[in-house]
Amino acid sequence: MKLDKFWISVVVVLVAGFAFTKLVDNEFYFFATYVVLQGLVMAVAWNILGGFTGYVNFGSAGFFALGAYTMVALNKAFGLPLPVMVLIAGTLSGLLGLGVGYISLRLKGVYFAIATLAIALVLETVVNNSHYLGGAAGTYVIQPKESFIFDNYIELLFMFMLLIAVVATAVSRYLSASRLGMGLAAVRDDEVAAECMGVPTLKLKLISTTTMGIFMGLAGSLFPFFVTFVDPVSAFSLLIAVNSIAMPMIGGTAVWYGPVIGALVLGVVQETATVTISSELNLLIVGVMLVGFITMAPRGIVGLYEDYKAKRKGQNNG
Amino acid sequence: MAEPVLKVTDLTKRFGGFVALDTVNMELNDKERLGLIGPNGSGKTTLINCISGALTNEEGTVNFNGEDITQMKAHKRAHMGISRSFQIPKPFGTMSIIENLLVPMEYAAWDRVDHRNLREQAMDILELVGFKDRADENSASLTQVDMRKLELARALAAKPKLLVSDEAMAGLSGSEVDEILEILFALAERSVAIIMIEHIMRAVMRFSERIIVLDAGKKIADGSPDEVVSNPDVEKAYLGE
Amino acid sequence: MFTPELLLNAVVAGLMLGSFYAAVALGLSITFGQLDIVNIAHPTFVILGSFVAYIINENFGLDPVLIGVLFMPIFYFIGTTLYRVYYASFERTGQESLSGLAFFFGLMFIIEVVLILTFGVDYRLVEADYIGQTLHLGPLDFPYRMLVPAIAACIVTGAVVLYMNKTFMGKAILAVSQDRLALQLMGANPLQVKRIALGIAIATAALAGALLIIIQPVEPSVGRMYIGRIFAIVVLGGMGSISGTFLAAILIGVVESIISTFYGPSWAPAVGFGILLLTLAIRPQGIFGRA
Amino acid sequence: MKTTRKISFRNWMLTGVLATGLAVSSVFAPVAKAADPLKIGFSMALTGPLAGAGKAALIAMQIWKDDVNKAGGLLGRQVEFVYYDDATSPSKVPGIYTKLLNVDKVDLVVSSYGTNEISPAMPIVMRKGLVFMSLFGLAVNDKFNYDRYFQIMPAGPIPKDDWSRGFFKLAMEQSPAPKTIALLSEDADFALSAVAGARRHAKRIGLKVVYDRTFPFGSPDVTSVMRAIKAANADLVYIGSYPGGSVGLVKAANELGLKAKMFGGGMVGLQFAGIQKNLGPLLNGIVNYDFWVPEKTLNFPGVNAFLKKYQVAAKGKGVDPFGHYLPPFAYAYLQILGDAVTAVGNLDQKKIAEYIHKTTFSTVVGNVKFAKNGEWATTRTLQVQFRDVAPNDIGQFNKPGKRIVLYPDSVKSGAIQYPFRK
Repeated sequence: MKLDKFWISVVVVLVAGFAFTKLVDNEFYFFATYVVLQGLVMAVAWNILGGFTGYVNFGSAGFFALGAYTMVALNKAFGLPLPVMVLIAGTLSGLLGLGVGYISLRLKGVYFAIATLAIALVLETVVNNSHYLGGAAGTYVIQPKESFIFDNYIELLFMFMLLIAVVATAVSRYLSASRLGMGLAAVRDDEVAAECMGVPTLKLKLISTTTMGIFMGLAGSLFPFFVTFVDPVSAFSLLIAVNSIAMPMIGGTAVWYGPVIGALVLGVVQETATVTISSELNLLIVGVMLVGFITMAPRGIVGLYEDYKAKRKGQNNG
Repeated sequence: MAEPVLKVTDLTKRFGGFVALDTVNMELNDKERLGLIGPNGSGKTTLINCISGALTNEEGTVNFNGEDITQMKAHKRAHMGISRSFQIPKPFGTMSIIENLLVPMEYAAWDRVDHRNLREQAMDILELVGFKDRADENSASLTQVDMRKLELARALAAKPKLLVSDEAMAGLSGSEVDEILEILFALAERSVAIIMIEHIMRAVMRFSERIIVLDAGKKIADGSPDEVVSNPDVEKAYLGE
Repeated sequence: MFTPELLLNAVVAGLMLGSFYAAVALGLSITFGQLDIVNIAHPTFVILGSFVAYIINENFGLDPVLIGVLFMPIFYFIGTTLYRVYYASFERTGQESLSGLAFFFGLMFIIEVVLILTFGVDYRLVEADYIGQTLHLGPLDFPYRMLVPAIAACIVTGAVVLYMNKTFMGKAILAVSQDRLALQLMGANPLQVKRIALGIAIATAALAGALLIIIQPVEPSVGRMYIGRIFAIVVLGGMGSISGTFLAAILIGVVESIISTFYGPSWAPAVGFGILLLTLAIRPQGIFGRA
Repeated sequence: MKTTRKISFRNWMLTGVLATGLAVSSVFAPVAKAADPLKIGFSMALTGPLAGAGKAALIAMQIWKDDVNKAGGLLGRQVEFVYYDDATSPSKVPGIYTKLLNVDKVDLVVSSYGTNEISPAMPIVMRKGLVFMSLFGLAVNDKFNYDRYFQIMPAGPIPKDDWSRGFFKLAMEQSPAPKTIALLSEDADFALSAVAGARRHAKRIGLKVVYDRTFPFGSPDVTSVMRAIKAANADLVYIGSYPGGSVGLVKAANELGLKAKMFGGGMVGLQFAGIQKNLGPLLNGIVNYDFWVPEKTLNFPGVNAFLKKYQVAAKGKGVDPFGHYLPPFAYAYLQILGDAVTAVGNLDQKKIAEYIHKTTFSTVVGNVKFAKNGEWATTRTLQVQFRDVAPNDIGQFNKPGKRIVLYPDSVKSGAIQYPFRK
């Protein structure tokens, strides 16, 4: 029963997204929604590790950029079809995730967080020094002329990102609602106890980091075609790292729909701010919302809603 | 005579230059209630860490159910039926009490439980420790004694053949000690071999069929409670010379 | 292009740079290493210190180092206040690891953006007579721009080491990280101890910021470049050992300096992080840490 | 772990939130109304690393707008700006230009400031076939070859090479001619391109490159770099750097007593009054690029009037107080667009582009004629040498005599001092 409703929503979202591309030809909406969806994928991916197992990834931008720069390299070297390159980019990021998972064997807590940050910075230095990838100066990526069944390329990118977002959400939901999710939650709460209760902690962490890596790489893979100009500063942007932490924190990290809600709320607010107020205030908004939520509503919007519901239930009963 | 459920042979564990356990040998029979005592730092916790797999030993072997598990990871040992509680309770703090029990049922006891009615089975165990009406309470906000009970309940939910109880009574009041002891006796009746580490001698003496004494990483006594109490080495270890 | 003179100068420059890094990492060593508070916003407080030095220097012409010292009490107060918020929101409820991290992340952004909205993103500089002068000793050059911050950094590091080892409160701060039982036996209130420790940590940022703006021009987001570097230093230094932090800072400074002199500076940051990753993989307790 | 009922409810809630998200974005739906004012749209770096320049450019652009509107507007319509802050982040640019064109329905677009913020707008602008006036993009059109792209920075038809042409011409006129050169570049786009050009010149002339390195953007430790350069003992030292690095390098060069004959080249930052004041006499002798300085030879019609307005408007805005470097060009790129629109008489983009291609414009930055690729037909990248700079006096830089124009000859205001330090 519950499965049905979720999958119905998935189909509804995808059909609505497709209809959107056919009915609306104002490209701006696709740009804005694309950015929100990209944030959503990053947030959901981050949460698969951070929210479910409690390992904080500070280096989200590194995974994102790995996806993006894999695309740059593949496009330049072979010019393969878009879906093939996207899959390769996701795979490579997934492998990086797998490696990061092995790091978690030795490094817990803050050490792990710093190691991920360090990995991102090392990757950035490598890109900065790689002439093939454009180095620090950046490189151009020309969008292909044909855009499949869509009117223009941004609609194609939008639909592709929507698909990735839906898949990421479905995977995240599957992970959290299944036996795996219970194991991941046990790892988050107490890794030693989890292991002694028969939870194969390393295996679960590897699944978690790899899944995270794949989706972050997928989110980044379309980026070069979206901006058409990639440089390390924007691909490794700190805002990407902050957003992928802030969105789950604002939405609620404990459940799969927390980061989805957080990403939609923060993403829409940010996109609105970009075109109405100023972008620097944008950062301030993230900062203030992040600090506000974690000090006053540590379980995020989801937690606020549950508290509210519990309170109302209490009133009704009392 | 039946094969012992647990057999530790010449187990030595070093941390750097420090020898925490020195050629320890021990056996445990099916359904036996064993007390493990010794002064602070004598190696009790290290020994059960080596048995449960939280630590691995480079020298000596650990056999469980006739199988060599020396190199086996902790979660595999849990699958085979070794379960433990922790001295400092480690509940899964974001989960409710009953969810804490479902974790070992879904993992350690995966091959042994009937998956059709996990909740009912968990409720059975909760009833045993007196949590029947509190199944959906959050586990992080329990009192000390309730945490200890949850530790034992969770260890039991793994459907173990061997249960290790690590100082489940430390810091509890007299009546609370009795409550925990009741639970442990009830567990023993469910055909589980139990190793109990405890400082509270009254509890150990009452509970154990046999007692092993460790001192400075060495086994210094192994016998019935009365034998152990009258052993001069034990007296020396506890009281000093 | 290798000459012994160049190597010698590179090492000397690295020593000075490293001493300065120590001043920046000092506060983090206390918060992160000893209090388990992951203050990722520490470099941003350093930048705040730089801007304070800039404003006062611009308007009253005071020496930047003096300004840094004068503002330490105010930063100390900021630090103790910060701890109250931190404790009330996270430590009390046991949420410190994940939420605390995110809290400082957000704080970093808020401070940075407020600085940008107030001062813009232009590079700011301070003026002092010694900036631009150099002390020549034989073949060695000591630009005062580096030498003055290095000496100040050594003094503040030494002062903190003395404080930690010689005073009651200092010993209590060490005990917070190492031995809670000892802390209780000493009869110290852990909350007060931690509050004071965070105060001291943020106070060092006031001085470090002043030193930074002597060395290089500063704009609000410069702090980000220090996040990785100082975390690397603190981890290398063995988490919370002040003298270890100092040695690690010197090591990073010298390595960066030699690499950038002989091999080209564009790889210098990766070398620092490479060392960090290696350390984390092989010896997580740090090169200079306790086993 | 959650009950069935809860999850299913939340699924619907999720769908609702998604739908709301989409609905919220439709709030920006265009409100149809008579397009009375003529709207010019652009994104600008008002925050982020380039905000100092971006904000200064915006002030200059607004001065142009006021001037034009006072004179009756363009095509009889009042000019109105629609602009958004791109935060110096290339990834924001495509969204902004799409919104400008599809939601705000602007009549004309111009670019943001800087190569990285200009490039991402190109595909969108090209798809609509719009004339694109560009503000300080370095060789952006090399990749796109768009015939309606016009770039106001006076780099020249081969931007990357023309950039340093003057520096090398000056060097080779000296006797004895220099033989060796050290190249150093901060690791980011403009600096790398500038040094790449210098490298080609060095090769062409036959100078021996004795040092050729990059250093990370924003690196605090440039002393070690300068020490290595000094040890390389080159006759010429050509540097591509950004403000932070430039300041550090100039200081380090003085501290270590750099002995080169010519020092400078492509150092960004030395054009700004705040940095000039801070460095003071340390600047003396440095030969560096610039675009406009208050020398008599560059006194083009309208430029002084413009700067007067700018200097009033800039007070308290946290931007360069004199506005020599970028603002006149930010004024001029709109001036050219305005002149072309007026001459064509309508907004036909094709005709406007054709007109700009064939016309020599008289602007506040002098006469501007574009080459086929949209760059200036001839380079007017100045090489200026700092002279007689006194300490602690910001006002001196608003007067002639402190930055002597050495190149190009058409606007030359003095002779080189060689070697740069006695």
